[in-house]
Amino acid sequence: MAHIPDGVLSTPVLITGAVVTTGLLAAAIRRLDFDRIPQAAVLSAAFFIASLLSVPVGPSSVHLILNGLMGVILGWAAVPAIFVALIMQAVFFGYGGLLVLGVNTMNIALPALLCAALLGPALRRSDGRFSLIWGAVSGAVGVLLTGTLVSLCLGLSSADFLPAAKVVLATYTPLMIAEAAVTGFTLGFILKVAPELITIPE
Amino acid sequence: MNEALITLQDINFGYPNHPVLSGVSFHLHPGERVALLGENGAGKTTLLQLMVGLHNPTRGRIHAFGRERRSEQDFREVRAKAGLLFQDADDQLFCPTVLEDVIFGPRNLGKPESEAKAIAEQVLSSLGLSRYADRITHKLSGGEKRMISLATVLAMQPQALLMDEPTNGLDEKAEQRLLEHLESLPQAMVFVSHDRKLVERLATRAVMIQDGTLIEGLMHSHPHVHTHSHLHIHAAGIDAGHDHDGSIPEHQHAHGEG
Amino acid sequence: MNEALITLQDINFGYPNHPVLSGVSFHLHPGERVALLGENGAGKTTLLQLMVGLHNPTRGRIHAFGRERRSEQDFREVRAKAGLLFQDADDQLFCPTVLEDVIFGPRNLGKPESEAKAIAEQVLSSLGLSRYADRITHKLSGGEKRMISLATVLAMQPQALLMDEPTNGLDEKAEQRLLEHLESLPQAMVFVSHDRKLVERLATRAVMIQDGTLIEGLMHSHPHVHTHSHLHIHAAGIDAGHDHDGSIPEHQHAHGEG
Amino acid sequence: MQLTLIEKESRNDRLRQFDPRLRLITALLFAMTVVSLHLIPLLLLTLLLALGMAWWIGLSGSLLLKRLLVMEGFMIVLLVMLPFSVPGESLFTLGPFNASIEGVQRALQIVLRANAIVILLMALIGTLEPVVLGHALGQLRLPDKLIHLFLFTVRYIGVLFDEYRRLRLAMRARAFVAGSNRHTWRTFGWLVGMLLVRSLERSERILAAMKCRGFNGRLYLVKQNIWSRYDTLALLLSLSLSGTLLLLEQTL
Ligand SMILES: Nc1ncnc2c1ncn2[C@@H]1O[C@H](COP(=O)(O)OP(=O)(O)OP(=O)(O)O)[C@@H](O)[C@H]1O
Ligand SMILES: Nc1ncnc2c1ncn2[C@@H]1O[C@H](COP(=O)(O)OP(=O)(O)OP(=O)(O)O)[C@@H](O)[C@H]1O
Ligand SMILES: [Mg+2]
Ligand SMILES: [Mg+2]
Repeated sequence: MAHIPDGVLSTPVLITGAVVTTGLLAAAIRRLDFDRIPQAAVLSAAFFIASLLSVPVGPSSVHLILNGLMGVILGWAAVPAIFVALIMQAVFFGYGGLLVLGVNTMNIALPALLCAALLGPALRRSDGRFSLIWGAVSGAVGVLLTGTLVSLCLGLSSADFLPAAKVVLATYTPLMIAEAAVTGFTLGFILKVAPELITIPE
Repeated sequence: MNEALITLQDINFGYPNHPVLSGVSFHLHPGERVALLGENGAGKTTLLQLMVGLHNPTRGRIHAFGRERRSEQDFREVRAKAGLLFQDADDQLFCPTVLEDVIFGPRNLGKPESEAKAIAEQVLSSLGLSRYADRITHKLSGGEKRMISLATVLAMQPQALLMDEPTNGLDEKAEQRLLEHLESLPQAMVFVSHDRKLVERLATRAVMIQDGTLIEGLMHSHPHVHTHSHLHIHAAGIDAGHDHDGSIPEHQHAHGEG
Repeated sequence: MNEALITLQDINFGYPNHPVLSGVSFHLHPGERVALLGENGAGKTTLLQLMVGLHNPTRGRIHAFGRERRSEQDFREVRAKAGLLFQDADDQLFCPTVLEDVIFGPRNLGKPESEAKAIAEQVLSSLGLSRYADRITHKLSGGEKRMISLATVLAMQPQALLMDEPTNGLDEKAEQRLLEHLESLPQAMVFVSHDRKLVERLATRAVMIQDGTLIEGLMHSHPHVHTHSHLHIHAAGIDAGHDHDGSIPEHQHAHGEG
Repeated sequence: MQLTLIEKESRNDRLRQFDPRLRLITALLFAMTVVSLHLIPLLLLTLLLALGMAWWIGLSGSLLLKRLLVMEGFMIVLLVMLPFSVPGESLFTLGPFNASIEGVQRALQIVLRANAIVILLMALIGTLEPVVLGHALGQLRLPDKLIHLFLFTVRYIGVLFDEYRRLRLAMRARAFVAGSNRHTWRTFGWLVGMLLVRSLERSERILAAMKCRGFNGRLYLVKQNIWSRYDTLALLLSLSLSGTLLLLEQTL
């Protein structure tokens, strides 16, 4: 549900999304050393694969976004990684669309950056149980923010979308649960097995 | 002869646009140790995976542990009774620590945490691996990973073991240790190997995949005399275990030892 | 003897909390083909990587292609002259298409596009791989990837080749083809292998890592007469290629054939 | 893993002669045209155009349907809510809620637009080899680093997907069944963690391999697509088509 299709949003929202994403991409690419491209790309491929995982929650099942986790691990490099993944998901899987690429990237990448900035430092210092908790928090926050942004984009496009926007936000609940749980365990795993992965200097 | 544990009847299978097996029939009886031979890409791994329902045959029937198995649901039970050791130990171990990995199987079989842990500890100690319990699986050496994979499979208390190149990538010492353990196990086994030495030592029967069909092999043993020259590589100053006086030494050894 | 291409003097190296090599000295002379042996995790890959400066030794000196090498800058030149073939071809082929991958090296050495392309095409054709030029690298088979990796290394026109398990994961046909090419190459080589057959065929000298130190191996060839029994495994009804009359057959074959 | 939507043996060469850049530009032009249209008959026409293109290229119908169903989840929410949230002439009432004709129209417009654009996108771009798409994006002057990132990602999706598939197989072989419980989430968390850890190690080896070949900050792409007269012609054709559609929207 994080991928808004084409033809839904209003032009001002589309343009805002495109501008924000272009700005984020430009800033991120300036920070991305050529030396770190293989790392960013391989991790981006890993996240792409992970999003194919269908996680059961209650009676339904969801596909993970993992933007909180991407932010914590990749930092700024999460922005182009998300952009690249969204291009591929749009053209090969039909998730999202072409003109909304900017909006969709913004909706997923902004929360990733926020998680990186707010939760990254605490996570790096934590261990044991706390890494699990901080991981879960970053998973939940990433999804919650994305859901909020998606609803906002809908609501800002047209007042008529407001009820639908609320329903969309509500559908994020199972995703938030799955994302929090999986991200928590993933970060617990990484901190135990290869802590250097999330302590990469920017 | 007692009833077969696993029976394949006239199985066909292929990947999209790539036929692999056709008309394959096979039986595994209790106490047997069957070597599964065949060239690279012949379909050995595929055949083992078919036995536990990881692929759906396009034709034929699979009978395992007392009844015919068709659905994913049926095969869940088979997977508990026939432990599959993967070709690459890296594919099999994904839990942070060794103990957690060994517990994974029993947990999936519905055992409560404490009981699963007891089983895991018992299996590890029976393989002499107790000291590894808290090690991080990802950081183990190739040989250690193999042994732990074996433990993860044994922890499910299977009646049969399906092993895909169990000694693949192991150095000689590690291979030796693994072999000793395998020889001491009571379970029926099917194992894939390119290593003749292993086959000679472990197998009671051999089958071979050739051009997509399974053919029964004949195994028999008879003495040979060879005259051949070979290279010795050993560290200078370390005893090679035989003389190099230029005369022709004579010694007894297993074929293919190399 | 002519001057060594690569000389390691009393090298120590370890990963954080994990010492790997200590007091390792090594020379590679032009025309030599050195087999580098050792158990899993002994440090063979690490040693090759040290030679081209991918790790910094904690002690010791490295002399390569005429002068001592210390800094990253120094080693850039070494990497052009000593081509390293990685253990996993997937790590080495990172460009979208085969031609782009082969061109990558020469372009980085400052060759203009057209010249680089000419070199790449020439190397591909010398390995009989011309038809692969426009193929997408990740769609190649394991054996094809290996051959293309070799091409990417040869395109840099190195004076020495460092190869990490070059035949790893290849089937026999692919292995045979690779071996033929390697035998025809004039470069000095160091290669890691667990495969005795490969060592016997290719190596002029062997060294072995044991407990973190490098020991010189002795290689020599002498005739043996063996009397041993071995198992034949062949399909029922298919001629085994020899009699089974119980008498003792005598035949000549290479050791380790198995 | 195969990303491109066309199976090898059914690959249809009908678009091969055109520059992939043309396909990108056409898709973009089509999307921009479609979002500017509001008349239901015209939108239906664009949907038919997109379906026609998909059929002509040889996209499999069942695959297309599978992909579209994913999007319809989002669509259904809008489709169900819009008739009630848009004020206007009443069509029917459901308890206290009043469904308007205008609302149904809005919903219909959105559904038609979204489907038309996605279908054409998959038909024109989704049938490209990802590597070819990367090259084309590079020629369209997207930043170098972004293109490299794209191409590298494409390169390693296949490798990592194989790793992922083998791990999943191994989990199934040990009687793992996914359910809505802690054990499953923990297992999936570890699976993702394992994929990431291995990926990181692989990326270190790749960087080492790049250094060994003298890496100094860039890749060299060789394949250059050539823009031909036919591409110009086709572009003019799509321009006039979109012009006609927009004109019709104004006049009807
Ligand atoms: N997932 C898959 N999709 C498509 N083809 C596959 C897949 N897995 C295996 N194959 C192909 O099927 C054939 C049989 O593969 P399999 O792995 O069973 O062979 P094998 O006998 O185990 O070989 P090896 O000795 O190399 O392990 C091979 O040609 C292989 O390329
Ligand atoms: N990047 C690394 N960080 C920490 N330890 C490492 C790293 N790379 C290798 N090691 C460890 O260093 C030791 C030597 O590794 P190396 O890869 O050189 O062995 P090898 O002789 O090539 O083994 P193999 O035959 O399995 O390829 C191993 O114990 C390995 O676990
Ligand atoms: Mg196999
Ligand atoms: Mg190695």
